[in-house]
Amino acid sequence: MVVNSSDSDENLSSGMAPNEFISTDELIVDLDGFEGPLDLLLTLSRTQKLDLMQISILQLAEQYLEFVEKARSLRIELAADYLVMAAWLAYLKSRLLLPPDPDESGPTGEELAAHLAFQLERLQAMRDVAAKLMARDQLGRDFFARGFEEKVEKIRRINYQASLLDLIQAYARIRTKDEFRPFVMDRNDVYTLEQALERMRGLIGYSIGWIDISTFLPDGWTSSANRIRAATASTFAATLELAKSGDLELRQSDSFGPIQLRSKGSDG
Amino acid sequence: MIEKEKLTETLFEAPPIEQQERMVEAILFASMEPVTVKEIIGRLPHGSEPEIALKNLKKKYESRGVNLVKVGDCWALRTAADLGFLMQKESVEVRKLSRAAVETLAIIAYHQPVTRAEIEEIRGVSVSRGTIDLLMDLDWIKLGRRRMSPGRPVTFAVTQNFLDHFGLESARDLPGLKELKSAGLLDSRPPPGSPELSDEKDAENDEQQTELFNCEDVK
Amino acid sequence: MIEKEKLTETLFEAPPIEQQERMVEAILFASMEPVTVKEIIGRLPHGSEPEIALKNLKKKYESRGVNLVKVGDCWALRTAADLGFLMQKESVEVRKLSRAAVETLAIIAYHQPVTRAEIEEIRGVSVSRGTIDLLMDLDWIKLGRRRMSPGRPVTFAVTQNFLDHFGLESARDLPGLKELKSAGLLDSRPPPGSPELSDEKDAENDEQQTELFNCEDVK
Repeated sequence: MVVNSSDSDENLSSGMAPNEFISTDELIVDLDGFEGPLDLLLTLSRTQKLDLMQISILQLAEQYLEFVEKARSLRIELAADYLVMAAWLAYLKSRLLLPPDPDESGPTGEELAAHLAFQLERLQAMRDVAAKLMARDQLGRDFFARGFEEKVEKIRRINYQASLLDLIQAYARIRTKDEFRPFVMDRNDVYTLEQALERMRGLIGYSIGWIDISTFLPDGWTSSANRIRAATASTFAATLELAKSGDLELRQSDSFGPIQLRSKGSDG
Repeated sequence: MIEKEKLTETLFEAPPIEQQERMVEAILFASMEPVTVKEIIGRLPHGSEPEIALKNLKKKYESRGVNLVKVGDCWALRTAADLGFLMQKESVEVRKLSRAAVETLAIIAYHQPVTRAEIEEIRGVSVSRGTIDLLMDLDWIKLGRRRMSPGRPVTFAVTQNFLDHFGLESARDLPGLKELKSAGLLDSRPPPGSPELSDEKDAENDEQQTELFNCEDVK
Repeated sequence: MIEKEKLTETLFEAPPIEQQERMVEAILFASMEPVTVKEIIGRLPHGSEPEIALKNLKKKYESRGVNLVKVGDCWALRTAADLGFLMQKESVEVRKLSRAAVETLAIIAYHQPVTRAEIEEIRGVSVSRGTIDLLMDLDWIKLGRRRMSPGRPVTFAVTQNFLDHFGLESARDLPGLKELKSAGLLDSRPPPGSPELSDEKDAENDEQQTELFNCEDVK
């Protein structure tokens, strides 16, 4: 892999037999056929009729530079990357020919040459396997898939879900919905002001002198405390109403004492 | 050309029958449509006898997952009819049962055997055909015996599959209203003085419930 | 329903292996595309072992006109390659690929996952957008994961369809892969004088190659 300098020297000293090269003219005619400078280098390297691992990079550089020179003389415009490669190869050539400068750092000429050799070998390897790949039996050319697809039927199944709780709650909901009714106050124990007024108006005409308010409570409203309270409150409110309208008079001897009333129309 | 073909015919023997079988097999497999015997002959090397190859192949594929079938004048490889179910790709979508369906199901479960008219009376709305069909499809309800009343209406009852699905041993395991209440599943407070609904219902449905699910039986 | 499925799972044993073979055969026959083992499992009755069925089937089809081949994670039935001459009718005119496309494809296959810059370095020319597009259109290459290097460049890798087209069981079976690897020609060797970047890339590349096709793993 490593292209050592002695190899290069040897190749250089032996000179380049012109008949070993593909003619530069030939290459220039085919210029459009090259996929870049690396491809051209690979083609040039083949003229050395050597294993890629043993090619002389120096010789290759010379060949390439000669090619570029020829193209220039023919006023063929080379793409920039060909010229970049030419410059790099000229540099490489000088590094390979001149004794190494101890002050200069960076890769040696041999290292650079080795890398170029590696690149060429790798590109060649890729081309070889690409050819092998394309030579394989191919689907639709050498072997075949099933001619027609048997339709795979798509079935959408719906999985209905309900839990026991859902079921029970649904039943409970149905069985209890009749039990709901709009909200109303239960009025069993309510003696309204209207009721009291009506009763008082009917009774007051017959009263003579001062009478305790409790005697005006309606029948049947003295059985429970709730009913007494409701009836008393409404009856009292009714007497206030009647006193206001001048139908009767009220009196109370002292705080929390009995409330007495009499008709305004009666004397006494 | 004719000369050459004749030569081929006479110089080269037809491939051995096993090889012909392979060829016919490959042709049938790759063809987009069923293939006529004539076409097979046209594609096989001269002197081949596709009829024999087809017969042999048919026999070989007889017990396989793929069969060689004759379609009119043509031959084709087809998946075995009994494996058609493999050609279906199921996608399952989970969906909640509709309120109408759950309620109908609940009434059937609690009151079975129950007629459609009774379900409607209890729900207060009519029961759609679709709801009954769906519950039938799900194999959760089935037809019970006809009611011995005018019109002899059909009744509905729940199935074993229903019991399996809801993890019940029998419809009697369904909790009664009283239990629902004590479990806090009923949050309605009946007005004072109104009789317990369950009692009333119990009496009304006595006959049926004794048979199918007596709430009082529930431990 | 769920309950029922569970029951099926536990109550019924997987079908006998011969029956499983028939089923796998039918599934593979019906499909033009390679089928993943996962999909086969999904379509077989619970508890089936398609791996065994596939192994048996592969053997049975070995000498037939149709072969069972493995393509990546998938399996497919394909006509035997030696019978291709019978199939002129089915053969599709494959577009002749340009040299650039063929080389790019090969580089991607052998170096995957590989960045565009790496492809360009190997070929010594820039890769045209059209070449990548064409290979993508053919569904032979796909985008791989991004490289963990500055710029996080995308990588390319070959597809299942590539393997299917070239009759490869896996990318490890690429012709000459082992030789290339042992010759060091699949190493990403940066040009001398750019050490920092290279180290990082090398380490990462190593890992990827081991993962994607470790030749040593192939039995």
